[in-house]
Formats: sequence, structure tokens, C-alpha cells
Amino acid sequence: MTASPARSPTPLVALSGVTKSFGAVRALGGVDLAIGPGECLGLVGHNGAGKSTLMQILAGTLHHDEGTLVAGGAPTGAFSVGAAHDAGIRCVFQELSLCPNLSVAENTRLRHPGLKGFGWRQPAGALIEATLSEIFPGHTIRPDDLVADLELGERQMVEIAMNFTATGDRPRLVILDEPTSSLDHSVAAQLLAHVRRFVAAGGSVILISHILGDILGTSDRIVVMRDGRVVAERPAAQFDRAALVAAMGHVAETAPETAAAAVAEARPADRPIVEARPPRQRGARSLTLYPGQIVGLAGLAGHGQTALLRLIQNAAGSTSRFAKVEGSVAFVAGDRQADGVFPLWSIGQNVTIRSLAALSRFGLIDGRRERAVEEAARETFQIRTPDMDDNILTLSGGNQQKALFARALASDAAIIAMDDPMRGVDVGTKREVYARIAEEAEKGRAFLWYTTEFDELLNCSHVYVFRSGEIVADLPRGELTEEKVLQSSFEETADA
Amino acid sequence: MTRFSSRVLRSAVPALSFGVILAAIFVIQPRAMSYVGMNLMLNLALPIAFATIAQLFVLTIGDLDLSIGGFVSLVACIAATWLNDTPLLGVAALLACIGVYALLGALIHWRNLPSIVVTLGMSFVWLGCAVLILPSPGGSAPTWLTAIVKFKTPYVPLSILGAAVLAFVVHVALMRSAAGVVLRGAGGNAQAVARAGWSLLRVKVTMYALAGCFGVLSGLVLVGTTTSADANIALRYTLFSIAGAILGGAEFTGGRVSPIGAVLGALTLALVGSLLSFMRISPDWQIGAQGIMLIAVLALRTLVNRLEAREA
Amino acid sequence: MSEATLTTKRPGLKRLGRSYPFLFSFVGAAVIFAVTLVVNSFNGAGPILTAALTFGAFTVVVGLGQMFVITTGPGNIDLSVPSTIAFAGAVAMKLMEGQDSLIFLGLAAALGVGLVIGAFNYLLIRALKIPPIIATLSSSFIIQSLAIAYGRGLMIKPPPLLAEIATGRVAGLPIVALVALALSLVMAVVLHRTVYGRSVAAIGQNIRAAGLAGVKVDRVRFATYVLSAMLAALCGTLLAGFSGGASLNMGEEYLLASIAVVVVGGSAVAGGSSNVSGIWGAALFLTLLVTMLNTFGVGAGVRQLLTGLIIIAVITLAGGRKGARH
Amino acid sequence: QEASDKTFALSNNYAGNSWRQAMIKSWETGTKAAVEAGAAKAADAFTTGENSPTEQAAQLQNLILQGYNAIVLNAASPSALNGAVKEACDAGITVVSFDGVVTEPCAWRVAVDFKKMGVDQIDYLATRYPDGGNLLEIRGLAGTSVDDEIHAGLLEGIKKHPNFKIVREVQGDWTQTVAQKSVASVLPSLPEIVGVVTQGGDGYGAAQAFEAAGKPVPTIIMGNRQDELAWWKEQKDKNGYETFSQSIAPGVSTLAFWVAKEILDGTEVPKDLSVPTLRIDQDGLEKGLEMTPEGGVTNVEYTEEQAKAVIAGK
Ligand SMILES: Nc1ncnc2c1ncn2[C@@H]1O[C@H](COP(=O)(O)OP(=O)(O)OP(=O)(O)O)[C@@H](O)[C@H]1O
Ligand SMILES: Nc1ncnc2c1ncn2[C@@H]1O[C@H](COP(=O)(O)OP(=O)(O)OP(=O)(O)O)[C@@H](O)[C@H]1O
Ligand SMILES: [Mg+2]
Ligand SMILES: [Mg+2]
Repeated sequence: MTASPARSPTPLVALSGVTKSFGAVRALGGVDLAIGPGECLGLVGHNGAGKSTLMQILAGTLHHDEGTLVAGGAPTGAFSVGAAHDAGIRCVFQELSLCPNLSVAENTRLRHPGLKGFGWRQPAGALIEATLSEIFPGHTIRPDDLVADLELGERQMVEIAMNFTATGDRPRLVILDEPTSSLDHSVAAQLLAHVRRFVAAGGSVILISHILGDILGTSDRIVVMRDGRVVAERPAAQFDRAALVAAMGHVAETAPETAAAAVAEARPADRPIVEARPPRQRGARSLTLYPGQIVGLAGLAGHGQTALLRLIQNAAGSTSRFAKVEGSVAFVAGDRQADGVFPLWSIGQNVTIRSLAALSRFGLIDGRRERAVEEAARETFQIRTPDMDDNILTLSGGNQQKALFARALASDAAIIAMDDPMRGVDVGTKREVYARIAEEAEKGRAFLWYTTEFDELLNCSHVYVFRSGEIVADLPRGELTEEKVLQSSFEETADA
Repeated sequence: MTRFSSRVLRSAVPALSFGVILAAIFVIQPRAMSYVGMNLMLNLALPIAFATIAQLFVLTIGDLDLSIGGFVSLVACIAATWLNDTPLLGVAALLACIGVYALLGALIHWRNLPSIVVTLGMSFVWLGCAVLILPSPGGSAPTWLTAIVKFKTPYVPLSILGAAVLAFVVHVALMRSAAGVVLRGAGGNAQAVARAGWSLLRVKVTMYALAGCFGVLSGLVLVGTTTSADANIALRYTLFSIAGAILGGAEFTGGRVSPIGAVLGALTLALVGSLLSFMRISPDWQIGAQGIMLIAVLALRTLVNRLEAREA
Repeated sequence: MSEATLTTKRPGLKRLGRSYPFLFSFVGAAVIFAVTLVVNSFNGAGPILTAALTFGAFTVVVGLGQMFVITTGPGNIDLSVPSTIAFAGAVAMKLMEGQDSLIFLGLAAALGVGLVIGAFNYLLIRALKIPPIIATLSSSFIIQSLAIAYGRGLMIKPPPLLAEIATGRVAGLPIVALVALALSLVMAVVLHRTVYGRSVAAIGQNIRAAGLAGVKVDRVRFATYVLSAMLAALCGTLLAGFSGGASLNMGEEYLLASIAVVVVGGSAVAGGSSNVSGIWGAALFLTLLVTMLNTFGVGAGVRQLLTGLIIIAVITLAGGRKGARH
Repeated sequence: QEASDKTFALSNNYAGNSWRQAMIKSWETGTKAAVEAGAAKAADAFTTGENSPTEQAAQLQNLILQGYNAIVLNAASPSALNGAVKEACDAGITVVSFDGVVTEPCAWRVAVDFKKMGVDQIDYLATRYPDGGNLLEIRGLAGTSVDDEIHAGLLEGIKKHPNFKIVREVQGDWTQTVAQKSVASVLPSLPEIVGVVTQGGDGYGAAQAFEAAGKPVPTIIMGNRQDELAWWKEQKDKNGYETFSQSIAPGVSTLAFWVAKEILDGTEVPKDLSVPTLRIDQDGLEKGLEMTPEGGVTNVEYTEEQAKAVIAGK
């Protein structure tokens, strides 16, 4: 059902019949889309639906094959980065594009060619500082911090702020491709509030997210994509969660409580397989994990959860002062570019790397068994690709994430450490993965699950809340409430 | 707070190693603590510092230049022959050399080639040209060049002043200026720079041309000091320049470089040689001692980083 | 530059180069061989090829080790190859005392020297966190001193049997080439079909992700530096057998050569992807290039110039390959 | 003894072959005796690893700083060290160069006539092959003066005996393995040749290459390495193989030392001295082989008297 065009008579950008193919993969199969001034367009779709590809075309970093693109009232033949910029289009890409070796202010200068001449540093710093404070009041990022030294979430904040800053020409359309996937709840809320303010002031935003609540609560209009086409387009008020999920092509949702109920009762065996204390922990608190248990790590991003997961991963098979681990550990990265993906390899090789020892016979990797594992991974996780031999980077962000999941679950590890692993994964897949996790736990595998989404904690039988590198609360499933988690995350003296 | 202080500490390491070696030299050979002494120890380090900076430009964009030694040799040969006999031809030849460097940058970008292979090939090309121009060692540096390089500056030797100016100028241009941000950014995340609308081709060409410029300066300073040339004169500069840049804290990927560190690194390498010769080691072990000294200098860096990690 | 470079299906020359990055070194070698034959009015094809195989074989042996090192990621390179060749060769010759019965002892000792050198290199890299290029450069200085103090540059004759093996032929093919070929086959299997080989490639692409994916980063890197040094030691022993004894400078030419065969052979300079066949192509290419230029009889300057230009021409025609983009 | 308070330094630029090792060894044994005898206060040896003029120039400057009275120098380049040598002279240091001599006028040169080494090779071949013939030349390190001079000498010899012709010129880099490879690579395309002219030390590698290719070995001029002499002896005993061998004795470092001492003692010494090469002919082969250490180079060490004789031009 193709709905009415944008409300405004002259849309900022309008696409019609846009197609894009990568070799045999048809990423976009004729998309019509228009966005007018002063609106927030929510864009949703399953992993690999073509959202990012479409946005890259709008940003001028990819060229479409067929169709027309009208920006600023005039049709543009070859749309380039420069033309997009001139039309006031800014894009926060799904895979961040900051230079890690430069400071925040320097990255700002890179985006804003106008910042130059003697003494450019001061205004650049002031500019980004002002925007950061406007969008994310209370942030602790300083303009001369190196991006490499920032947490993933902080980088995301910088990237977002940079695209909302104005030098000379104001941004008119800001594209946010999964901006909240690595942000804390409160920070995400700040961003969404800013989006509303920006839209109210006459700007436009395209918001892409797999967190449907964000989309429903922030957008004026929602466009649903499936397999490279727009399949639904309506004012946001006419959608609810179930309708969105259905439009995306997923089966209707069962209540989340059911999945959680399955894991509500942990079955501690007599001996824990992980006992760990964060290096900075004061007091006697420590983390324990039993076979078959799903343990959640909560708290604000960057408060030592990832560090503890890595510590446990490193302690497997060796001795550590801080952790005792029995059994091997597989890690599911959240920051997939830095911690997960092997960019020169095929999807298949990326999946099997963790299981090679088990796939070997007489010291040689058995090609047939490797292939079988690859195909099984594609089946179970519905990785959208014509060929597991294609390069991993040909996958959409969410599909890459699925491959990383498949890597860990295909392995023989007794313990799976998950570092906020659902970033960018679509609702349908998420649900399937939750089910897989519960199933595997049933079989005796243990999970350590760091997540920034409260709902995911409901899948855990036990939750540890982290603050400043310490465990500050220790909540069994029965006592788990969002208030308690938030309270422990923020309060300075929770256990004093 | 800690983010900042650790960065300061990290960048102070090259200065620290330089200081430690210098102090050791002064203890062993007090005579070195003088205008003449410093000049004798460091004037041949100045051309290495220029070559190191040339290498640094290439390292900044994540490439490696294996041809800089051959290039400096060629420049020295040109300077000791054509530049002296027919200055116009000499200047034209040197400009052409820089042009070739810039073209290399373009070629590497255009065909997406590994810089190591291209510059490996170029190292033969430069050396071949040098041998053709100067089949047998000789020639003589233009008198004006010798006069500049041997100029006796008051209080502080020219080699130290020169190195300081070099470090400062390149630091300002690469680390502080608005244009420098784009150049370094291309080493950190080329795709981000392209997405921000900058031309990567121009970045590459600029960096290779700059490398060529500083290679030419290196050759000129060198031949001004030695007064005459030799086709093999600077072949070792390739290794020296890489070692100097690394001692100065540069990394092979990600556009992480430090011009001040690189210049200090080059000077430190020279001081290591002096210190060794003052220590009067048996000739069998002199070469090995050089290796041990390099290890010691870099171990110092690790030690500082460890301390820093403990602080944090 | 853009994601578009990642698409797998593209036509023509470029695609060929992408899927078989080593092809161009073989094509280059073949062209140069043909030119040499034409200049030589089609005489001596057999002997030219035999000579190229012989001398190429030594480069292949060290190149294999260097390949694994380079594959472990940007900045990884083994500069201690030349001095290891010299030192291990000297140790082998001295222990063999020119007697056939002591060949195994000498060979084992040389390999032992390689093992110690590789372990020392990785100790510097890991424990002292010294960048590999400087670590191996420093250790090459130390090894050179050891070689000087140990052998004083005196050439000790190899045992006759070793000399015979090193210079001999089987069915018209040089034995050293057959040895190198067997070694290459083993290494190709190791690279592509073992956990170790995969681990090396994984580390080369993203060391952090490799660690998190369960790769034993330290063990693999240690093994890689040891492998490189041991292959250099083997090369040193064979070379000493071939040229009538170990000399201090016999490894010198293998510094550039070992790196050149890897990168010209189509392995990614930034690590993570490599191939064994390319090393053979590049080794033949580089040795035949020397033959061709010597056959032309041009002077040293022109010879160097042409060497450089031909290398650049081949790599330019081969074109870029997908680089590591994170 | 007048010079007993004087200090000497040897500055060497390359340590990677047996000739250089023997040279340093001769210096050490020769000067140790001199120091013990009170003829000098100290005589230290310094060497750099790779053949690099800039590294050696830096080394010279460090030696200046240490206040040696004399520097005995085997230079990496005849010209590129001139700046540093001049500085040494200006600092009142006596600089004596040998083997690799420097052109800076303030320094002394204990030189070998490299050009003559080239001419002699052709002269010898002319006695062996009056009808002339084709020759293969193995060059040294490109761009160095020694390589250039020997090559010039060969060309001069050919001018004298025009029935000889250099049909191929290959690069040997003064490294046996390189020479062996280069020779092997041109053998298939080589016409009939009568002799191989060399720069010393490459003879054995060349012989190996010919033998490996199954070709008759022509007359190869040798360079006093033990392996060359041993091979020659073997061939001589087997089939009467004839050639000659020539090289500078590594012990010339001691000669330069004594010359430096004479200069410091105030003797008037001409700036250019020449030492003859050490030549081994067919008859002297056995004696030469005896003089040569296993795996090393034929060597002689010089005495103070011999130095005086050289200075006197005898
Ligand atoms: N460079 C490329 N080469 C080949 N195929 C590609 C490339 N980029 C994207 N694709 C394919 O195009 C399709 C659309 O990808 P896109 O990244 O637009 O999805 P998406 O909707 O953003 O998904 P996600 O929610 O996972 O981010 C996918 O099937 C993907 O595999
Ligand atoms: N020289 C090395 N040898 C072996 N492994 C290494 C080496 N350097 C890094 N690693 C591995 O790569 C990982 C990442 O290294 P990196 O230097 O980025 O860590 P870091 O910056 O201290 O980590 P973080 O960013 O979490 O603070 C390390 O945890 C280690 O496992
Ligand atoms: Mg996407
Ligand atoms: Mg880090």
C-alpha cells in the first residue's frame, strides 16, 4: 500500500524508482520515497532490507543504478557527497566514520571544511562542545580527546553531534542510521528529544532503528522496507508495535514474558564454572556462573562490563588473579568492527574461525564439515546472502552481527560471553536468537550477557549491575525491576 | 583527566630516551658537552632527520617508503654534479624528482597498489639513476650549499637549530593546521575522509610530494656536509628513517605519527652511534651493541608505558 | 574505495587478478623468460630455467617464512633473515667439520639456532613491546656480531654429500628446487588447511578480534617468528652447501629478496591474506629478471633502472587488490 | 719512543667478509705488539656494520671528539667522507687512508693501484692466449671507485691487447653468492670464452657456476681466498689448470698504522704511497696456500721497517 506523498508540496529530497544492485544482490528494487521539511521519518525493516544502502545513496556515497533523485527541487543526475552536503543532507552512518587518530575537534574540522585558517581549533572545539551539550547535556567528552580513547557510545555521540552542527550552511536533513544501538537508555532518550526539537524547528530527520519503541515514539511518519522495497508508509499514529512487526514480515509476537519465564528458575549445579571479580571491585562481591545459567550484566555503557567479559575470555585456559574459569569461552562482539569481523574473509570463514579445532581431522581442517557448519549457520540465523563465500562486508550490519552470533554458538564453548550483542539486529531475528539462547541454556551452556536494553535482562536468571568498574548490585530474576537497575546504575553509594 | 595526561606522557617518551642517551654520553665523554662536540655528534643526523620526516609523511597515510635512501642518494649525486655545474639543469632535475614522487602517489591511489612494492621498485630506479649520473664517487657540492650547511650559528650549533625548526614547522603543518587534519585523517580512516567530501587522490599526491620535497632537502643537507657525493651514499637512510619514525612513536597504521618524536628519534639514533663509539667495545661486538642499545631505548618506552598504565 | 569494491562478481582482468593474485608474477616471469630466449636466439632454455629454479629455490625457502610473518599484520616483518642465514650457515658448517656423518648434527644445530633466534625476536616483540621491524633489526645486529665472533668470516667447506645435494640434480631438476617445492606444498597446506594458518590470517586482519575469537594470539605469533627464523637457518645451511661454505655476507641479498617475493607474489602487504604459489612466481620472476638483464649486457645503472621499472610495471598491470578496510 | 703517548684509531666501514675480518684481526695483533713495545699508547678499532659512507662519517666525527692523534681509515667512499676527514685534519689529527682511500688532500693515502690490477689481468691472459678471445667480467659494487678503477684498468688492458673482448659483464657485488648466481644466469647465453676477469674473491663462485653447468672452466683470475687457491690447486694437480691470483693483503692496515706513527714522529712522508698487491703465480701456489688460513685470505703483516721502506719509496 503506497501512501500519499509527503505533506509538503516541495519535498527536500524525493526518490522514485531507485534501484541498486551489488553484483547478483538486488539491494534496492525500485524505491519511492520523499521527505519534506519539518518531519521525522521513521524507517524500519528487517536486516538487509536495504535501509543503509538507501541512505548511502541519499548521502551521495553510493550511486543508484536506475530511478531519479530530486534534491532541493531540481533533479540531480550524478549525486555526489558534495551535492548532498550542499543540499543540507548529513548522514550518521551505521558503521561510524570517525578518524580514530584525530581528536574530537579535529574530526569536526574534517566534516566542516569551513573551519580553517589560523586558530581554527578553538572555534571547532567550541562548536562541537556546544552541540554535544545541547543534545547530550551532562556528557563528559572534551574536544581534545582522541576518538580512539572514547567508548563506542561516546563515539556515537560525537558522530551524531557532528552532523547536527552548523557552519555556514545549516543541516536540513539529518539521517540517523541506527544511532541508538550503542547508546544508553538515558542518552538515547536525550537524542530522541533533540530530534523532536530539531524537527519542531523545521529540520528533517530520517531515523532508522530496530528498537521499535524509539521509532513509534519519535517519528511523524513511518516507512517500512522489506527486501529492497517500501511495503508500507503511514503516519506514525496509525502504527502500533504489532502492526510494524507484521509489516516487516515477521510472525506476530508472543508476549516477551513467556521466554523469560522459561529461564526464571536457574538450576545451579553444585560447582560454578565462572567465578570472577572485577579488578577494581571493593568488598566481597563477585560474579558466579553455573552451567545452564543465563547471567545478565547491566549498568550504563562503559562501566566495566566489557572489560570483565574480556577478562573472563582471557582467563579461560590460563590463570588469572581475578577470574576462575572452567571450560572454554566464546565471545560475541558488540563493537563488530573492532572486536568481531575479519574484513578480508568470507562470511563462512568468519563463522567457522571459532570452531576450526573441532572441524579438523589429523590436524587438517575438513572442508566438507566446515561447509556444513557454514550452511547450518545460514539456516539458523537466516543470514541474508546468496553465497557464504562472499566477503563478510557485503552483509548488512545486522547480518554481520548474526554471523558473529553463529560463530559463537557453532563453537564447542561451554560459556558464551556476549558484549551487548543485539546491536542492530532486527526484531524478528532477536526473538529467534533469544529462543536459541534459551534452548542452548537448556542443554547446559552458560551465558554471560551484557546488554543496555532492559527488556533483554528479562531473559536472564540473575543480573549484576555495574558502576565504575564494580559490581554494585546483584539481582535474582525475581527481584529484577527497571527501577532497581537504574537506581543502582546511578546511585553513588548503593551498598554503603 | 587521565586521557590527557597519558597522552602527554606517551609523547614525552622520545624526548626522554634522547635525554637519557645524551646524559650517558656526557658522563662518558665530557668533551661532548660543548658547541663543537654537539655539532660533531649531530650534524650528520640532520639529513637523517629530514629523511625521517619524508618517511613520516608516507607513514601518515599508512604507506611505507622503501625508496627514500636511494632517492636521497640520487639527490646528493644531482647536487654534487648538475646543481654545481649547470644550476638550472640541477634545479629542474630536483623538481622533476619531486614530480615523480607526486606521480607515485597518484599511481598508488589510482591502481590501489601496495606502496611497499612500488617504492621497492623505485629504490632500484633511483639507485640506477644515481649510478648513471655519478658512475664513480666524486663531484662537489655547490659552494653556497656548503656555506649554508656549515654556517656557524652563535651559541647553538646549526644542526640542533635546524632539527628544532624542522620539528616545529612540520609539527605545525601536520599536527596543528587545518589541512594537516585532513592528511592525518586519511591515515586513520580513509573512507571517513572520502565521505566527508575530500579527495583521497589529492591527499596521496600531497603526501608523496611532501616526502619528495623533504627527501630533496635531506640530500642537499647531506651533500653540503660531506661536500661530495657517492651513488651509495644514503642507501641506509631507508632503514634509518623507518627506525627514527618508530622510535619517535609513529605506528604503521592508523595515521598515528609525531613529527617532533620523529626528529628526536633520528637524533637519538645518531647519539646511539656516538655513545657506542665512546664506550670502546671490541670490534666483534660493536654491531651487536648497536642492537642492544636500540632494544634498551625501546624498552625504556615500554617501561614508561607500563608506569603510565599503572597510574591509570 | 566505496563498498562497491567488495562486490565479488566483476568482469575481466581485474577479477582474475583478484581471485588469483599470484597469477601476475607467473605471467611476468613467463614474459621475461620469453624475452630472454628471443634475445638469446632461442638457445639455452633448459639451462636458464634450471639456474632460475636453483637460485629461486633459496629465495622461496626464506620467502615462505617471511610470508607468514608479513601475514600476521601491518608492521610485522622479519629483518633478521640475512644474519640468521649467515650465523646458522656458519654454525652448521663448523659442526659438520666437512664430514658427511655429521650433516644431521649440523642441520639440527642450525635449526636450533633458528629456533632460538625466532624465540628471541618474539620475546623482544612481546615482552618488551618493541615494534617487530625494530626488534628484528636489533636482533639482526646482535646475530651478526655473534656470527663474526663465532666464525670470523672463515669459509669452512661443507661435507661433500651436502655439497652434492645442494648442487645436484634429479631428473634434470635441481635438488634444492625439489626441496623448496616440497616445503612449499607443506606450507601451502599449513596456510590454508590448518588452524595455525587460519589463525595467522585472522591475526593479520584484526588482532583484537582474533584474540576474542579464541585464537591463541601469542602462541601463533611466536610460532610464526620461529618458523621464519628456522626457514632462514635452513636456507643458510643449504646455501653454505651450495656455495662452498658459509660466509658472513651470504644472506645480505635475501633481506630485500625475501620481502619482495612475498609482496610481488600477491600477498597483502597489510597482512591477513597470502598465498604460496605467488612466492614461486615472484622468485622465478626476480631471478629471471637478473638473467635477462645480464643477458642484455647493459651497465649497472641501466640494469638497476630497468629492474625497478619492470617491477613497477608488473604490479601496476596486476592492479590493486582489495585492501583491509575496517 | 716519541710516539708512546699517541693514540691511534682504526675506522673501518664494513665487517661482513673474511677480508675485512682478517684486516681487523691484523690491526689488533699488529698494534697490540706495538702498544706493548711502547710505540703507541692505544690503538682502538672501530667498525660499522653496513657499507655506508654516512655512518662512517659520523663515526669519524665521534673519533675526532675523542681526541685521537691519528685516524687510520679504510673508507667507504673516496669522496663522501671528505667533509669529515677535513674536520679531522682541522682538529690536528693525522689521517691515513688505505685500501679505500680518500681524495681529501689533507689525508695520506696508502693506495693500491687498482687500475694496474685490471691491466695485469689482461696482460696475463695475453701471455696465455696470444690469439686473444672472449672474456666474461664480474663487476663489483656499482658506483664505487674500486669497481670503476679495476674496470677502467681492464679496458686499458684490452686497448693494449685488442684481440680480447669482454662479451658479458655481470654484477657480483663482491659477494660470492651473488657472483655465482650472476655467472650461472648468463652461462647459457655465453659464447665460447677463454677467461673470467674479476675483482677478487669471486673466482670460486664463478668456477662453481661453470662446473654446475657442466661447462669447461676457462681461466679465472683469482683473488687470494683460500677456497679459490684450494680449488686451483686441486685443478692444477688434476689437469694442470693455470691462472694467477692477486689481492691486497688485509695486513695493509698495519702498514697504514706504521705510516701514521712515522708521520706523528715527524718524518716527512709523501701524501701518496703505494703498496704492491700480493700476487700468487702458478709456481707460488703451494706456498701461497700455506700462508693462507683455512677459509680465509692470504695475508702478510707489515713491520715498522717495511713501512719505512715504503715511505722511502723502495
Ligand atoms: N558492498 C556490498 N556488496 C554486496 N552486497 C551488499 C553491499 N552492501 C550491501 N549489500 C547487500 O545489500 C542488502 C541491503 O543492505 P543494507 O546494508 O542496506 O541493509 P539494512 O537494511 O541497512 O540492514 P541492517 O538493518 O542489517 O543494517 C543486503 O542484502 C546486503 O548484503
Ligand atoms: N604485541 C601483542 N602481542 C599479542 N597480542 C597482542 C599484542 N598487542 C595487542 N594484542 C592483543 O590485542 C588486544 C588489543 O590490543 P590493544 O592494544 O588495542 O588493547 P588496549 O588498547 O589495551 O585495550 P582497550 O582498548 O580495551 O583498553 C589485546 O588485548 C591483546 O590480546
Ligand atoms: Mg543498515
Ligand atoms: Mg585500545
